[in-house]
Amino acid sequence: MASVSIRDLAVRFGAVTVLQKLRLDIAEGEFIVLLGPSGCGKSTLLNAVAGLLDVSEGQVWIGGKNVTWEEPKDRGIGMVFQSYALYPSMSVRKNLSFGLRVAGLPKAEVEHRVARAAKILQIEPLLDRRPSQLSGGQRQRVAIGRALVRDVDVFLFDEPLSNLDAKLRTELRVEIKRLHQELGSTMIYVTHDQIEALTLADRVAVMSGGLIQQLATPKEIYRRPVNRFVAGFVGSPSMNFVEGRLSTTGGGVALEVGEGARVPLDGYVFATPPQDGRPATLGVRPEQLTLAAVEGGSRLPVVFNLVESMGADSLAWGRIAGALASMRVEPEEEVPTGRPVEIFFHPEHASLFDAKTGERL
Amino acid sequence: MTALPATAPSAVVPSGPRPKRVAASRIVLYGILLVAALYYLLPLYVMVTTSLKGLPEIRLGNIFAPPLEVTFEPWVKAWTSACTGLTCKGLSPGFWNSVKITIPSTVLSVLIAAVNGYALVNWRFRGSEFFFTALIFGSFIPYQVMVYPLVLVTASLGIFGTLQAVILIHTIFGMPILTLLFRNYFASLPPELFKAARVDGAGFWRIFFQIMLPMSLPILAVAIILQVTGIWNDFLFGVIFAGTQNYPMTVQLNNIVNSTQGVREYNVNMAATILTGLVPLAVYFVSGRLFVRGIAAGAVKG
Amino acid sequence: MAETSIDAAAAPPPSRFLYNLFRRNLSAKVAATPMVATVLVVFVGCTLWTVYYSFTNSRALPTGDFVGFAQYERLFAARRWNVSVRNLLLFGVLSLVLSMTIGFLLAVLMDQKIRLENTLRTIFLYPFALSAIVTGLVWQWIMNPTLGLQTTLRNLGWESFTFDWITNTDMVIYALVIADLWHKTGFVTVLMLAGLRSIDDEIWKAARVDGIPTWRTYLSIVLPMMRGVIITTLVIVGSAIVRLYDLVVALTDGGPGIASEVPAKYVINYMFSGGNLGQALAGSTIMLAAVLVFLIPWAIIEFRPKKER
Amino acid sequence: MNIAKRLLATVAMVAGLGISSSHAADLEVTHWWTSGGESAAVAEFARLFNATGNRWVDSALAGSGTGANPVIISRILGGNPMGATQMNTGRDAEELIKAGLLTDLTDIAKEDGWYDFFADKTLLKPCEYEGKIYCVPINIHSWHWLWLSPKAFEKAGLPVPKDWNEYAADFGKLREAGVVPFGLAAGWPLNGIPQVLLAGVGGTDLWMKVYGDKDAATVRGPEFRKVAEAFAQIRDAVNPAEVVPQFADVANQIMQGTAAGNIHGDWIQGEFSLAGAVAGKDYDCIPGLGLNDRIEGGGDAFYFPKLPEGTDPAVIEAQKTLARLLVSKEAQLAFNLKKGSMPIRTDIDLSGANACMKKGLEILSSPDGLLPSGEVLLSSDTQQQLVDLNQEFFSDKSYALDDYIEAYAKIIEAAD
Repeated sequence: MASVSIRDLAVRFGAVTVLQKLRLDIAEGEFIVLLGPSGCGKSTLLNAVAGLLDVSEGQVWIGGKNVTWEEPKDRGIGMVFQSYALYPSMSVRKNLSFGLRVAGLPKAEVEHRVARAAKILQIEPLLDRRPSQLSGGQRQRVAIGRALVRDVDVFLFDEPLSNLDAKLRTELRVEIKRLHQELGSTMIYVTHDQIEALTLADRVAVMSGGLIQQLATPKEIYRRPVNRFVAGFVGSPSMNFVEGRLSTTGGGVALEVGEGARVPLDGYVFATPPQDGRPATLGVRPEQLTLAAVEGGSRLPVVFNLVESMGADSLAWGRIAGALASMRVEPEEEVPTGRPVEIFFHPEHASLFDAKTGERL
Repeated sequence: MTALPATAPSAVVPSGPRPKRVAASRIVLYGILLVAALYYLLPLYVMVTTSLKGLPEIRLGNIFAPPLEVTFEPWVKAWTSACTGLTCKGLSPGFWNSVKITIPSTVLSVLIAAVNGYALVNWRFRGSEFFFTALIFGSFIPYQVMVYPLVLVTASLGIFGTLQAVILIHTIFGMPILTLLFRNYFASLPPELFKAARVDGAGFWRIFFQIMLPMSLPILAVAIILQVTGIWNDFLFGVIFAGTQNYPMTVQLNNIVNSTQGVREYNVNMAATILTGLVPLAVYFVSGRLFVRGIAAGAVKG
Repeated sequence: MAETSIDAAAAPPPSRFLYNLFRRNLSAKVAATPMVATVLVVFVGCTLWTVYYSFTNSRALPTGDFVGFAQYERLFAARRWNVSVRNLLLFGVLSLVLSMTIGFLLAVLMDQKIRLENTLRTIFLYPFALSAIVTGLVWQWIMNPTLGLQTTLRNLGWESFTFDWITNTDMVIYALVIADLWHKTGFVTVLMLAGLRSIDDEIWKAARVDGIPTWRTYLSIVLPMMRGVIITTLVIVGSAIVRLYDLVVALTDGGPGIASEVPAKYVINYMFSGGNLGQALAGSTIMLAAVLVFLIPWAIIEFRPKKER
Repeated sequence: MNIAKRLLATVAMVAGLGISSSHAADLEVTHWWTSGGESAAVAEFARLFNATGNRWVDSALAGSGTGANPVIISRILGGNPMGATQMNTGRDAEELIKAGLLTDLTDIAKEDGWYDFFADKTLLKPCEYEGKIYCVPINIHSWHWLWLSPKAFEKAGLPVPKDWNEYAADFGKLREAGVVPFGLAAGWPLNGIPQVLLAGVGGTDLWMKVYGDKDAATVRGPEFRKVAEAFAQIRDAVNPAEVVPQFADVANQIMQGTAAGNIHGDWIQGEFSLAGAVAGKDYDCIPGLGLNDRIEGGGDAFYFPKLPEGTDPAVIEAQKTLARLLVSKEAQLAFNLKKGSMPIRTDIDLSGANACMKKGLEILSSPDGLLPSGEVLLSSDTQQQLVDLNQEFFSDKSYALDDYIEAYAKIIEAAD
């Protein structure tokens, strides 16, 4: 196991800057997920750590050693790819052992490692099959096995589950989690699927535009998004946003929303003292809204127009001050539709962002 | 966070892109490619330079020396007045014959091969695989095995020694490889495409002409290049089946170059050789990249 | 391979056979008639005709009477035929192995993201657009001891330089190989390059992460993945080798003596100049048999296990 | 289905392209005289034929016998015959005659009295089949000529030899003097040399036993061994790197004195006359190697394929006109002077002939001057086998004499 430290790393392809100078320190044994939309630079960062592409600036340290100019094989890393990248002409056993044999490990050692990895990943019966004879899930396990046999310090995953169907995806996600607990190795996992991010990660780095927007525990990311991008990206259905202006006159702080409605914000912890009249965006998650009044909470005017039942619970869709919004309700709850009503929430659970910069207030 | 080691491992702290050390392997790589390029260009150089030299300069100098005083006279002579036996009209009659042979043969053989490929992939009928395998076997049978009987077949059809005979022969012998390429290409297309057209009620020919053919541009380019170069460069079928008044350029070239004019006019011979190769070269240069992309699609699936 | 014809089960059994033969996929069958005709008349028909007349003593015209294996006995006793067969085997093996290896190596070199890839590809492929006759003529001038390379280098001072393969009975086959390689290796390179480019980039990344050196990746991982391209190239190159005729006529005309004779030339010479059709067709049939010996195993591998693919 | 019809229509249209009807009195004549001297000679025939109002459509085919023969035979077989064609007299055409593909010329021969003015009746034998005549011999070529270069011998300080034995004895000295002892062109020019040695060194009766009776024992006998040794002597005197591409190049070597001599057919004189060389001064000629006053005469003849029905009768008439013209005095004189071959009739004013042609005519006019031609005695198949054997023996210095003689004997044994 080894720590991974990225120092002022930047990557440019010609004129295009894919990764801006960014720093990221990953503790030994930590499971970091790089989450973001496609084109945000998460794969580029992973490939930079793996040494598969040259960085334009900055350094990569693994296990306290500066590996910026090292070949991937000398960095103690293993990588699992989206397309599994198994060698089609070789059996599973050969796929696992090829790297070791090329490195010149003694036969017994090679066999021992392959057996161990096969046991951990429960792929013993598949050892003598060809990749083309395996299912997607089995192939991905073999791909993981390939890194496992090399006792790598750091596991790198490049969207490994995106080619699998939903059921298999959950199954393998759990298995990767189990693997992490069992091996305790440092893991860096790239995905655009936020559920994977929230369930697997010790910490999540939400990225966009080649920058890390926020690096925090899943709970922190979910509860206290550092800016509007992170808030909107994480959580499904996404957070509801209501545009308005802050008003500190008339007792207590509130958000003046179109058509003269005032949404009281007392109880919201401000990072910087609120300025009157500053345009701001209120962010409330669907499950933080309730039909019933909340003692000491705030209220929002809404007009609901339909209810989606999702089995375990339902989602009521409507408009708050013209912006689309959703609210999570119990399946049997009655939701008044077609006429203005009020819904309630605790300001200290909500988030408030500067309308222009999107920064959390 | 573990403490960072105090002393940097080497004087230079590795940072940023790995320094581009001009690896020996890079030099060797370019060296080999350069030598290979020279090997390939040498004949072209010899042909072009000699075709621009006067005869005295050829007899004295060596064939690798660049021409001292350049003259295009050999080219003019090769095209208009070089003699094949008694008739001295140069290569030009042969050129038009080659055109009259190549264009219909290419159109016919590519069209038929495309239909074969399309039928083999999407309309499998009993025996279609057998015929395809037999076709591929056929491409291995040496022409010489079939030349004589084909003379009799074309004679019985009454077309021996005419354009139709040589067109028919080129269509026959072009079919195996082209059908293989088209079959591989159509097999690599997503099957849903064909199913959707069937669901819309399109028939065999409508799907072919309106959907499949327009989509097969890359492989069409490959087929056309293979056929044009193959037919234009053919000598055996031209000399036997085309009939003397339809001799393609290659037969005329062979007559000019091999006719023993006493003193051999190497410069005219080389000019004639380049002229004969111009059309296939031009076709290849124009669609080189299409050729490569098409080959990838056609051959790779193979 | 989608089986998309209308289900024939509905039609009553006896006429179902007729139905299958004619109605089902009618237009497909009509469209495939040129192919079927070619296979039946040309490849099967002519070949049978050739094999039949190879058992007769016909001379200029196919009118001779049955003489059993006489023509074959004479064929295998003829020194020129044995020399031709040995020449073709030597040439075939050398030309196939060298063109595939050099073709693959050049493709690998060009796959290393070099700058002048397009110009190089044009340089390597242009000879393929020229005919075997042109190739033969040019290389004959270059390899001619009194005209070409040998005299030039000697004039430049390298007195002892000898490159007279074209007039040397033991080396003339290698001269043929050089000219032939020049003519077609470019085509093989382009095919191989196309094959290399169809390999998923992540396979390369995985190999690099596994610490497998580049050359080893090409050899043990990439090459086995190119089975499809290699087979197609073998089919195209192999079928051309067996038919070797134009290049020999243009480069050496079988000389010096009969040192560079090839079976196809034996067949054409005896068919027309020698005026002995029987002997020529016997030669053709042996050429055909040799081709089948190579082809049958390949066809079995290629076409039988259709399910697994 | 209308698309299918459209498709079939295009195929028919494409195939219909290019049918051209030929003009009435044009007569397509195929031949393989493509060298300088040869084309000049055939131009004479064309000139005279055009004077009769018809038009000579020339179709020269390169590659001499091996190249042109296949095309001529396959065109006649394929039903697309030419008006007239040159072919070596001999067994080649025999099967075409048997198949009734060639026109019978007997009545023209009788009307014009060919048998009267022909110098040697045996010349017509190869054209006869079952009492009818199917071709018009137009010249007599003979391989049996030794050509020497006075300049070369002068350079080597040697007298010009009178016969083969003297010449062969000088090979060593000539080589030391830096002269190529025996000039040779690549390919078919080698093929005629063994026959010349057989007739010259071996003598007429050996010729008749081997070629006529096909007596293998004689081949294994001592006289034939001398012939084989002579052939081996040439082999050892020729350096493969010095082999030149064309026989015309050898003619140049002899004129410039870079090569001492060569055995080649009399048509090489066409190249000598083209270059303005004078027989006796720039080059010397010895028939029958100076050892045998009888030489083998074979020649070219014209055959007239039967034209398919519906051909314009004027073309068939033109065939007859050409047949008559070819043997006319004027044509024989004009053609053979340029070609350097001997005419088939001696009743013409040959004062214009050069010294070598006169030697030939002398032999021709003596009653049995001509040996029966090998082309008539041996089938093409046997000839092709002998060619392959000679080519291999000549190019492989390690090929032992005894093996050569044994192989030669086997071919003669199986000859038909």
